[in-house]
Amino acid sequence: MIATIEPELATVCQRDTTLETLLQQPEGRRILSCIQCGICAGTCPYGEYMDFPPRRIISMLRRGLMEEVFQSDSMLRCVACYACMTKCPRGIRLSDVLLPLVKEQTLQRAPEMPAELQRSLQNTLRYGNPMGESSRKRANWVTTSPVPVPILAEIRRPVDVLWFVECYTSYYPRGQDNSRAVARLFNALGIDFAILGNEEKCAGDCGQLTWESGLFETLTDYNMEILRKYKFNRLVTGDTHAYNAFRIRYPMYGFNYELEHTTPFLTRHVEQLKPRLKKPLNVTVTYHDACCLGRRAGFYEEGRTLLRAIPGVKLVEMVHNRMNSLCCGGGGGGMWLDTYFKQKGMDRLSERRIKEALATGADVLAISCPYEVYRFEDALKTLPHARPMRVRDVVELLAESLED
Amino acid sequence: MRTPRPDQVRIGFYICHCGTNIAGALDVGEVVNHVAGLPGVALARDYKYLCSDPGQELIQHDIRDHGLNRIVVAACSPLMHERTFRRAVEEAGLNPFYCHMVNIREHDAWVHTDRQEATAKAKALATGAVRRVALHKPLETKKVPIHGEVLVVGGGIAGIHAALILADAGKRVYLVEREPTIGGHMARFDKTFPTLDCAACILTPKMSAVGAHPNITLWTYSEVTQVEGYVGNFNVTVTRKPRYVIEDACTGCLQCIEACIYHDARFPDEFNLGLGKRKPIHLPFPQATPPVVLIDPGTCIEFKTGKCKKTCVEACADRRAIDFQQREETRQIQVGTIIIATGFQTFDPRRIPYYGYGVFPTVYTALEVERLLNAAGPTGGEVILRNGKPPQRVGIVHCVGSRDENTNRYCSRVCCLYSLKLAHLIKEHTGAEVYNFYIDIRTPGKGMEEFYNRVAEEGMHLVRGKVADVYPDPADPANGRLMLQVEDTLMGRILKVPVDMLVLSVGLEPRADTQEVRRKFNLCCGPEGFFLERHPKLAPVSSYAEGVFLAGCCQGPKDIPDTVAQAGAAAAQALALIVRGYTEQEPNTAYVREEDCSGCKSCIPLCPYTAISLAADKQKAFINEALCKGCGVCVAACPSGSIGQNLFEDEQLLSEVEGVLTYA
Amino acid sequence: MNPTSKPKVAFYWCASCGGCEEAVVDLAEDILNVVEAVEIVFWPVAMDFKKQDLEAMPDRAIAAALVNGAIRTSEQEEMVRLLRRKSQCLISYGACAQLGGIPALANQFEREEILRYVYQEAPSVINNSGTYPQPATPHNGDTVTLPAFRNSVRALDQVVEVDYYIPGCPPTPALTKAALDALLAGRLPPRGTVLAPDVALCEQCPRLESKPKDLSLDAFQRPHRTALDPEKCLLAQGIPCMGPATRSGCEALCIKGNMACTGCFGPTSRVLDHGAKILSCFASALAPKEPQGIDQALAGLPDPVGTFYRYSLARSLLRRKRGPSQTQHFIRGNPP
Amino acid sequence: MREGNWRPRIVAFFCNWCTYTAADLAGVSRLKYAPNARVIRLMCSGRLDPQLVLAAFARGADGVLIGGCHPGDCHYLEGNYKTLRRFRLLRRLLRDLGIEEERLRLEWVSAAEGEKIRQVVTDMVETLRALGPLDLPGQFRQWDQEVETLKAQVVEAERLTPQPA
Repeated sequence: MIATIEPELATVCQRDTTLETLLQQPEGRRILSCIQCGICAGTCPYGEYMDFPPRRIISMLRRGLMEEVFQSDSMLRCVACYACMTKCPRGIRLSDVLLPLVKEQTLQRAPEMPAELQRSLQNTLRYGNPMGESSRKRANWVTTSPVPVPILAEIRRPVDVLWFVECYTSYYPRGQDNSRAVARLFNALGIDFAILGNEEKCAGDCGQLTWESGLFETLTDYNMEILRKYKFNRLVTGDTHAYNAFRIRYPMYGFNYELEHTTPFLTRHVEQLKPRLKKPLNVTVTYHDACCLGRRAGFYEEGRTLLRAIPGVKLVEMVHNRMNSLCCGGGGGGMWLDTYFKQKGMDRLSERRIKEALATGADVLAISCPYEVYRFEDALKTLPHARPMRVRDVVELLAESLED
Repeated sequence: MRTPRPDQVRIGFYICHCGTNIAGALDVGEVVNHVAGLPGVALARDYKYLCSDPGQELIQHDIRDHGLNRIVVAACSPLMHERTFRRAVEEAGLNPFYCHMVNIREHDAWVHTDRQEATAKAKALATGAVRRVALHKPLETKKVPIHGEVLVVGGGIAGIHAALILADAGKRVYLVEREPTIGGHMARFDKTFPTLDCAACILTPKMSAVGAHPNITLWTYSEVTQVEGYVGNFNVTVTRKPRYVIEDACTGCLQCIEACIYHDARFPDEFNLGLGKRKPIHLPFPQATPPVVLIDPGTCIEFKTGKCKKTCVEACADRRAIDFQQREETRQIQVGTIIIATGFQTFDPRRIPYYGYGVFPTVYTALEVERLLNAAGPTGGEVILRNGKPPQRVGIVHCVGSRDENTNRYCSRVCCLYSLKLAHLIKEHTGAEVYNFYIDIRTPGKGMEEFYNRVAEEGMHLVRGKVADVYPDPADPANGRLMLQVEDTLMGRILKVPVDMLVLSVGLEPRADTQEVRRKFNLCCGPEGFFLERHPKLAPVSSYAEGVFLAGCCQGPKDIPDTVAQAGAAAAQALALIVRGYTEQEPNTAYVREEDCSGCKSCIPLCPYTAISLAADKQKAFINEALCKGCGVCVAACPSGSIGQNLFEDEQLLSEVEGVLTYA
Repeated sequence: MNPTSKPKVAFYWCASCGGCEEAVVDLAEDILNVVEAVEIVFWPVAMDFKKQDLEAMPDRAIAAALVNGAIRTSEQEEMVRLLRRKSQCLISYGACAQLGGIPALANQFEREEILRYVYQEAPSVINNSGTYPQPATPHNGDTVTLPAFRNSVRALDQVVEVDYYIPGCPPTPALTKAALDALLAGRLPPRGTVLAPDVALCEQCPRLESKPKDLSLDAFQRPHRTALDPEKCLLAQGIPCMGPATRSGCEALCIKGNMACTGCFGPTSRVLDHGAKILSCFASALAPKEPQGIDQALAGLPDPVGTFYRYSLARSLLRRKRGPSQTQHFIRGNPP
Repeated sequence: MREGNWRPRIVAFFCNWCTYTAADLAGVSRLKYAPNARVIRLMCSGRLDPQLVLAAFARGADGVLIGGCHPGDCHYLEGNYKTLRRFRLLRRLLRDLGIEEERLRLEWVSAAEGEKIRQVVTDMVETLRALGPLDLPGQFRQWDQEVETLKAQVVEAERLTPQPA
């Protein structure tokens, strides 16, 4: 079963499409037009570790040999980076449609699921976050915010912006840095905003991609019900995966709010922000394009625009940037598969990326997806490097430069 | 025009880099230095692109500024740019035939790998040219008037289109077609890719237009048997085979067919490739043009026994169109230009025995399937196998007789697309599962890739791999089901695919009589056997015979849009010649030096054009310049050295020989 | 001899049969006119002159020297060089001097082969001691020398510069007289001219009319095996007649004798290689189109070199047969 | 000729319509072959006067290659047959004059046979390499040496002898 697709592509595939019915769908017809060029396998960061990269999956699908594909754990190596889908000359929506369906079947048949992933999915089901933290502590970070962060359940009035904070930015200390920065920026811009607080649960993007359809349905139903309780003009989130979920799948469940990610949102307000960015940072920064924000949603320049607005920031580029950016390896459940990847002898994508970042000679690696802080900071710990490098979300850098 | 004495010869030598084509393969500067030191050379230069406007202007300025009176250009083949440089030289006030070209690209730079050797060869060739050009004489180009009529050979879509364009331009066109009707292969097709419009719907209006056009003389069931003459003045003999029906008297009412003593059609029908039946008197197909029936003497009782009741004659009544006494006739025409549109033949798949064509009744050629699909075909458009059943699973094998060293090396270009088209049509007609087995899918051309996409999305099975074995399905041998064995090369798996019908996508081949036609019209054939164009890019519809143009698949496999485009181009080229009214001929004619001639008559029988005669009063040989084609046979044979040939004088050739040998 | 005011003339004879000398004599009464008009200062075949007489003359003292015969020996070379030096005008007289002539057919053989044959192998020779002519032989304490026998037979102009050529084997009296008259009258064409019409023989041939305009030959015939029609063009009868390629001026004497032209007048001025030209003409006129038929038709020409270069081998483009390299030894032979 | 490194020299007479065009095609197809042939373009192989063949040998060619249209394909109807007949006789003549028959080669090459140009030229170069140099100019010099020696002696003697008055 599959969720949804971008509104403009809603006809491509049905919510209840399965692999059996896929080829009768419009998207299935695209799959039939596959010319087996192999660009998907070639561009896949883990393509060389896959028995069945997308090209072969399509080939097996067309010959009715999918059972062999399900028997392989090949699909677990997909980090949902959207590279194959973005480059496919036939426009086949691999990461949106086909691959999740294959993942679902693969996991259903897997004799055992990697423990780390299983735990995260269980946690998400039980606590609404993959860390297994108490849902009652979700809004605890608010007390550490230098500016007030209103909670909808408390203020009981409509707001302009509903800020969907998401798990990592609620619970993890470095994620909370991100949240505090966003709060400061919203405050500085005079945005009328509020959060869901403890009522919020994981949006479920990665769950959907690693395919636990029941889990995803549960989360969607829950979040949609909460959202319906309140009045707001738009939903803004700093989590690219939540953004992805709301953008691509939630519309099928009735989500029709205006949606924005903090990076483009702040970019919209950059002129208003600029006079407030007084503190020069005097650093060289390189920017990592997050898969869900860049390749999947096309926001390449927004993060860079914000960085350029900060005094004393010099922007340099990595070899792979924008559409060609390298994935940090955290998508599609990759966040909880590091041990598994290591067991399989696969190199860590975050380390591959950090090498490129270090090669630029930058002081700061700027990111715009909360997953990346952990992945890249960990990679910096394991990779020897002469110059120190910090990993900072764009919003953190903006807040740092903000006059008090 | 200046005609300097030999001692005043001032040669300008120019060597072209041709970008890196020449300069990359040999040392241009070294050649310049060498030639600069040769006697008579006043100036030697190299230039990046001599054929460019600045390159030509450079030569023109040098002619004026340095008083050059001979030009040698070392560049590409003279067949490519000789005219360019002659014209440039002429514009600078010099006789164009004081210019000579040295071929150091096609004959040197492009074919040798050793830079030093290539440079040495260029020096040698340049030396030959410098020696030769010193002895050149001023000459004038000969203008020959052109007849305004055009002969179009072949009445397929190419010939039809070319004929209509020329006729619409007000020119008299003779369209000669071997079959009893025009239409060619296209008339047999059901639908055309990529638009899937019905072939008959777009073809038959053009066929009728040909039949009705006042400027077109249409001779079907006829063949060109002899061609004499040359551009502007071809004398053509056309032989008209007897159809035993008087063309002008037949109204196409078809009552004779109805009345034929054979109650049922029982003879294999050529137009339907033997899949249907016809009577001895028949019309190839309903829209045949001209709509004139014909009698097949091989099956007609009257011809076999002389004792038929001739019910057909009765039915024809006072129209009296049937004439059992009709004989072959010949027609003589004079035309100025000729368009060859003789088309192709499909590959005979019997040559690849492992596909079982002619062995298993469920194996068909693509052309046969076209007829099965066609509503006017033998099955009324139902895809029904010879066993009377519709197929549920169909395999289409691409590249049968193409891209194969054992048959034809070349790609037939249209098979991918017509295979996809047939796959679509078969599925549409029967709902069968259709498998396409391909080597590569090649779909160039406007709308073609989109068509491929469309058919792929319809759920055609596309298997990359060439069917290697065809045998009766062991599980179901009784129903004629065949097993296809093939490697799916993208998966690295051997597949065994059972099918009820196997369609062979046969390639396009030169017609069996291509060599005969080539000789008749003085054409050349390429290595694959199709007629050779003068230049693949710059003269794609010109043949090697002046005034003869090529259209359609006789020049190489192509689809209908390209065929029509090429036919249009051939018509335009023919028209350009006619409208100009004359052709210019190389002034390379031979001439007799009367005072030297002994009147020995040795030369007279050697001339293939009877250009040489004996002037009765003087007892000296005389060459009619208008008839001379410049082959030089008589020059070489004249025992007393009394015949000269412009541009190829003995002393010029001898100097060239000496020149090319002075440097090794 | 007292010097006179009459122009001095010399005759000399190299490798030739003597026919040319005969031709001079054949001038009959006209010879008297010549003798009247000139002073003959050197004519070894007819009068007693010595080489020293010639050497004693001042350079260019002789108005005209007529040399016949090809050049085969060092002595002939030496003599013609001397004549060249002493003469204002050196005239090549006859086919041998002009083209190498019949003697030049020896150029098909190596010198060694010739000597071996002549001194050893010829059926009529008995030479048990294996004696060969030697350039220098000790004799009674002295040395006796012989002229060196050259490797090649040469035309006169391959050794010294020639001013005019009188062609023929031998030249006709008419041509000879006309040449001498012109010489005496000082009416000479440009140097290097052949003093005969520059048109092929067919023009003078009495049988030209009978030559068909569509000649096509199925075969060549050997003349001695054919009954020849005395009226019809010989080529049309399949006889290899060199007439079409050969300079006229002979009055078609051979043809009148029902004999094909063998080419003694040499080619016209426009032709570089007599043999190649007639070869081209003959081959072009054949009827067959495939190699086998062509070879069959050409079987009637068993000796192309002897036929096409009967007189002109020395002057041909290839000059002689290219033989094995052991000839080196003889080429280095000492001059006398 | 580069010193100590003899390379066969071929003069190639190609007809304009078939063989010359084939050589162009070989170029366009970037086929690689031996660089020894120097092509002289004729309108028809039938223009080839045997004198030119002999002249080529006499001026230093090691081989002569004649290229014409296939039998029946002559642009001028039958020019190539005339070439064939002359060729058959010329080969015999050359043989009799001590020149190996293989040094004169006739090939029918149609405009489409670029590959054949490559084969023929390369093969002919190999044949000529096996035969070794013909070098007629050198041969002529060698033959004339006997005359030249005497000439030099005569000139020397004349220089020493005072001219008679």
